[in-house]
Amino acid sequence: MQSKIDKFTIPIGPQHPALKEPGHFEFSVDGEIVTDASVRLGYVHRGIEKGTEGRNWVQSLYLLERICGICSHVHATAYCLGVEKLAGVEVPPRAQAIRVLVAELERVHSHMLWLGVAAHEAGFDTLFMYSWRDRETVMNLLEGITGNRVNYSANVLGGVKCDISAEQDEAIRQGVDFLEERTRHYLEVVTSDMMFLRRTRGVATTPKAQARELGLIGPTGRASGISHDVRVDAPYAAYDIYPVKLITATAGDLEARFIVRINELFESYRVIRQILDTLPEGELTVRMPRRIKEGETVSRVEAPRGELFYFIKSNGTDTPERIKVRTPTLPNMASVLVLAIGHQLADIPMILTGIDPCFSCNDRMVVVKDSGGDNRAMTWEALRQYGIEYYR
Amino acid sequence: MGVTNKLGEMGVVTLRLEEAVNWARTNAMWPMLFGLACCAIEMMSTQASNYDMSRFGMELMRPSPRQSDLMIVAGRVSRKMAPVLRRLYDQMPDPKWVLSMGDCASCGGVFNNYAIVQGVDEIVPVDVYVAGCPPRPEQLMHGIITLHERIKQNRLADWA
Amino acid sequence: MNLIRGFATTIKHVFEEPVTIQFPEEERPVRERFKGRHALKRYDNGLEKCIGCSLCAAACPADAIWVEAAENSDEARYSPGERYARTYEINMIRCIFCGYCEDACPTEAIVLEHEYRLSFNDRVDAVYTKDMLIDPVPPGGQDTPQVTEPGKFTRSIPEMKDPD
Amino acid sequence: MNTLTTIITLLIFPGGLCLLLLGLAYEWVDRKLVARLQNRVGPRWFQPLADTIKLLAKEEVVPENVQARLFTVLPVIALAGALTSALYVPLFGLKPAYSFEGDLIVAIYLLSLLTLCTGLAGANTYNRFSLIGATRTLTQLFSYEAPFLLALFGPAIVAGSWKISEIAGYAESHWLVLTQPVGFIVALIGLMGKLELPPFDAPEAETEIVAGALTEYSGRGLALFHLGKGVELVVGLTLVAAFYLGGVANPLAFFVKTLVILLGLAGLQALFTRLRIEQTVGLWWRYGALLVLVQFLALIVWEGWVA
Repeated sequence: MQSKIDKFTIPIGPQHPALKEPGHFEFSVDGEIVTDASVRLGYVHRGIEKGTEGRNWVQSLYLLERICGICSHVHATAYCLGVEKLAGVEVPPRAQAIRVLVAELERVHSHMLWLGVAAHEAGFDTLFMYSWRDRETVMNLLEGITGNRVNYSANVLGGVKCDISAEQDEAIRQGVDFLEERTRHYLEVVTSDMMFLRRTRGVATTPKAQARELGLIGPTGRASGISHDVRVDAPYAAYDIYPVKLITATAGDLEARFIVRINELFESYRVIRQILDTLPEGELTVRMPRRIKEGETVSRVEAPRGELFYFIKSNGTDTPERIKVRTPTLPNMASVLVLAIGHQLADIPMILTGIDPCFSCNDRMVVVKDSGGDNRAMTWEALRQYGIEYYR
Repeated sequence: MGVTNKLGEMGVVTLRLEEAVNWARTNAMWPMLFGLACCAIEMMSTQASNYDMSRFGMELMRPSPRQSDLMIVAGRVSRKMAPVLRRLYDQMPDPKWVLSMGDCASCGGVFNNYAIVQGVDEIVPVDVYVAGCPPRPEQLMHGIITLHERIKQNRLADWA
Repeated sequence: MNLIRGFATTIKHVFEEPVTIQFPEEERPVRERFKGRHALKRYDNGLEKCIGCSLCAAACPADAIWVEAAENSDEARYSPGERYARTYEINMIRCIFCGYCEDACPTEAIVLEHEYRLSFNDRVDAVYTKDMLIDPVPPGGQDTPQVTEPGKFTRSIPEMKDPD
Repeated sequence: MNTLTTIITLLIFPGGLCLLLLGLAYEWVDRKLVARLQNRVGPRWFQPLADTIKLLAKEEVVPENVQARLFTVLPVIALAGALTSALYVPLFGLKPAYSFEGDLIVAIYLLSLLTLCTGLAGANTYNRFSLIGATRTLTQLFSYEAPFLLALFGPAIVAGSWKISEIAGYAESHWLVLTQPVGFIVALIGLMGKLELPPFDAPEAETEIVAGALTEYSGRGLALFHLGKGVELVVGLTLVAAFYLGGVANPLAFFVKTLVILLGLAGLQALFTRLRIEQTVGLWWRYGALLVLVQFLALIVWEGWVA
């Protein structure tokens, strides 16, 4: 009965409580220490980039919004900025300001969500319940402004669809005050709670050199000292009018990542209040041509998880030629495999959520390896055939 | 049905085995953690304090398929995920139900292309479809309540 | 030390009223701009606003709307103008509630209401037909089809605010 | 005549049925308190009862290449161990059903029999997660067993006997929690270790190893383990209440004292993060055992010298 298990491998498989979305990790373990790790993704690949080629510019906006369940507004903003740059259209300042406002509210909602999920991975369910209860206030604000809790389509090509009325302005200020006071409490819990520090201090420490070599970006990278933030380096939308302070830490371990993300929350509150005080008057949208001129462009946006990168190519017709999305979780994902080695099995979920993975974000089309091992790009028919055979 | 007619509804005294087991099944249904995408986020917020699912007996989000009896397919099922979903469904012990949450799980929703399974009912028999992209926590709970209503009418005959 | 402080905060929560919204009994009202189930609107005199132009079906990202138009005649008039929607079906499971149809509709016939109780036991009964979507007849109007004098309703969007 | 009364005490009143229901009730109180601490409405009053009935009505799946007989027998032994240990403990404030010299050690051993069965069940099933869960359960068993036992020996020394009823009788007159506060704290935390409540629930860590040693169990097996844990909760609480909080003379005192301790447990449960397995063992051996030994030494010196 006892088959030969030489290397005891633990599959953190597609369905596992530690991962909110499917991704397949295999850690080979002796006793409790991880010796090596491998990952296989692609479980939530939806062929969105292929889908956008078949739809016109307006319809592919809603498709790109549904790439990620948490940061949908950021994808829409990156896409709209790119297309507006291609079409050479100047978006009214009020629309840019509202875009930045909804982007910051979404960053608050995404960081709160991550705080809860990371605490749940460490077994600290009370913090999960508290942070998700406070996250409901942000969700209500977003629902008030845009009408939908998660995939809020606030952006339209050439501007914004929803306006900020007076009582929404008041509701946002009230919500932000309440959240700021709660976030101060969380910062104090995360930095002083003895039991929690035992699970986060000194776990998965990545010095700056290793972080740069692994290509960590976003809050994960900034926790190791890499000072790189698209909102500061290349301000887009209205970030040049409302500058953002760069927040970095040097320790590079999980606790530093907690601290960086919570400080970013404070930064977001400041920017939201600043926008509400100086919301410019004016139009919400501007007329967009149906056909976008020939050309290709790149638009970079700071998603809650890191730098989001859109490459848009148009061939003059009303459907995009090619849209390539590079989401922030992809570069961070490689670091999980390197960092997990040498740690306890119990720390793996913590390391995994340390990079704030969004699997549905990074399941882009990867080059398909056939059994021969040499990777070649497959044609459309070959891909369908491969799919059908795979499941026969 | 003689007893209840004669004595009338006397609560526990005239409780039939069927009603007892149906009551137990609806009030202690353990969902299996099967989040795929944005709907998983809404499923988790149904679990959190604001829309507490533990009132319906779903506090223990059972990760292992062995111990769960309701599979909430929350999110889009890609072709690569289909065999995994089917194997998980087969591992669940017998009285099991499937609630397909959100458009992408119910009918492929927005993604009508090669990568997404057009509707989970191609792979597993689905009991309740909840519309919405993603459905609000209240919508999910409304779906769960409709599922509970359906189970309450289960006859003893169809178990035996 | 901070253990006591941690204990204090948690104990404080015991006496706070739990923040859960007990869904079946009490319900939090939805925000004003929430996009829920659709509804086909009517004018005050009972005529339907929808003129069967199927612009919404074209704009719908998920192709969830199916419209079949038919001719209006003065003996059996459903909507001002010469066309009306004989069948108007929305597949609620396919629809993603994004509100594009509401923006695309020239006569503001289709509007997203606040109703969100949408769960079905079967995929077939998720398709809402026209009579499930249409608003009830407003007071003072009659039900369609109505008998009207010829030449009164020639434009699909009537000039006057509420034609009597 | 007394065979009838023994049957009743064994099966109905302080023994079987009432104890199971009390176990479920206490488990519900615990979950409700933790939920209320997390600011949410907890499960309804009949939740553990509904869980058990549903599990009993569920299909029992026995995975292949597993000793089927061992697989089905283990939960029964676990529940039997917990129930027999309840015989020696003054439940509901009454005199224990049966007591002999040295039954304290037997009661504690029978309680740890339950954890042994869980570990064995985990090792028996072929699933990777349950193997890891089993090793963790057993390592944790060795870590909290000794300090918990020593913490309960404190009152035994002062009372000068090994019989639970005598120790409870002695504890009624003077509150041992004042004279031995350290022993009380270690016993409380030992109880949390034994019941695998959150700071020490590494063996059943939901997010790392799917469901610990019981991953493969469903239906009847899981229901029996569930009931076993409920009974273990009640027995553990009565032991700590009887020894440290001035005995459980009458039913009212029994309920009040055990519920007070349960409130303390729920508070601690909601407050802490789950510790890694080697941290729990380190914590136990470095602080738990040391504290209890120091208190033990103080007792012996005080007992030998003063009394």
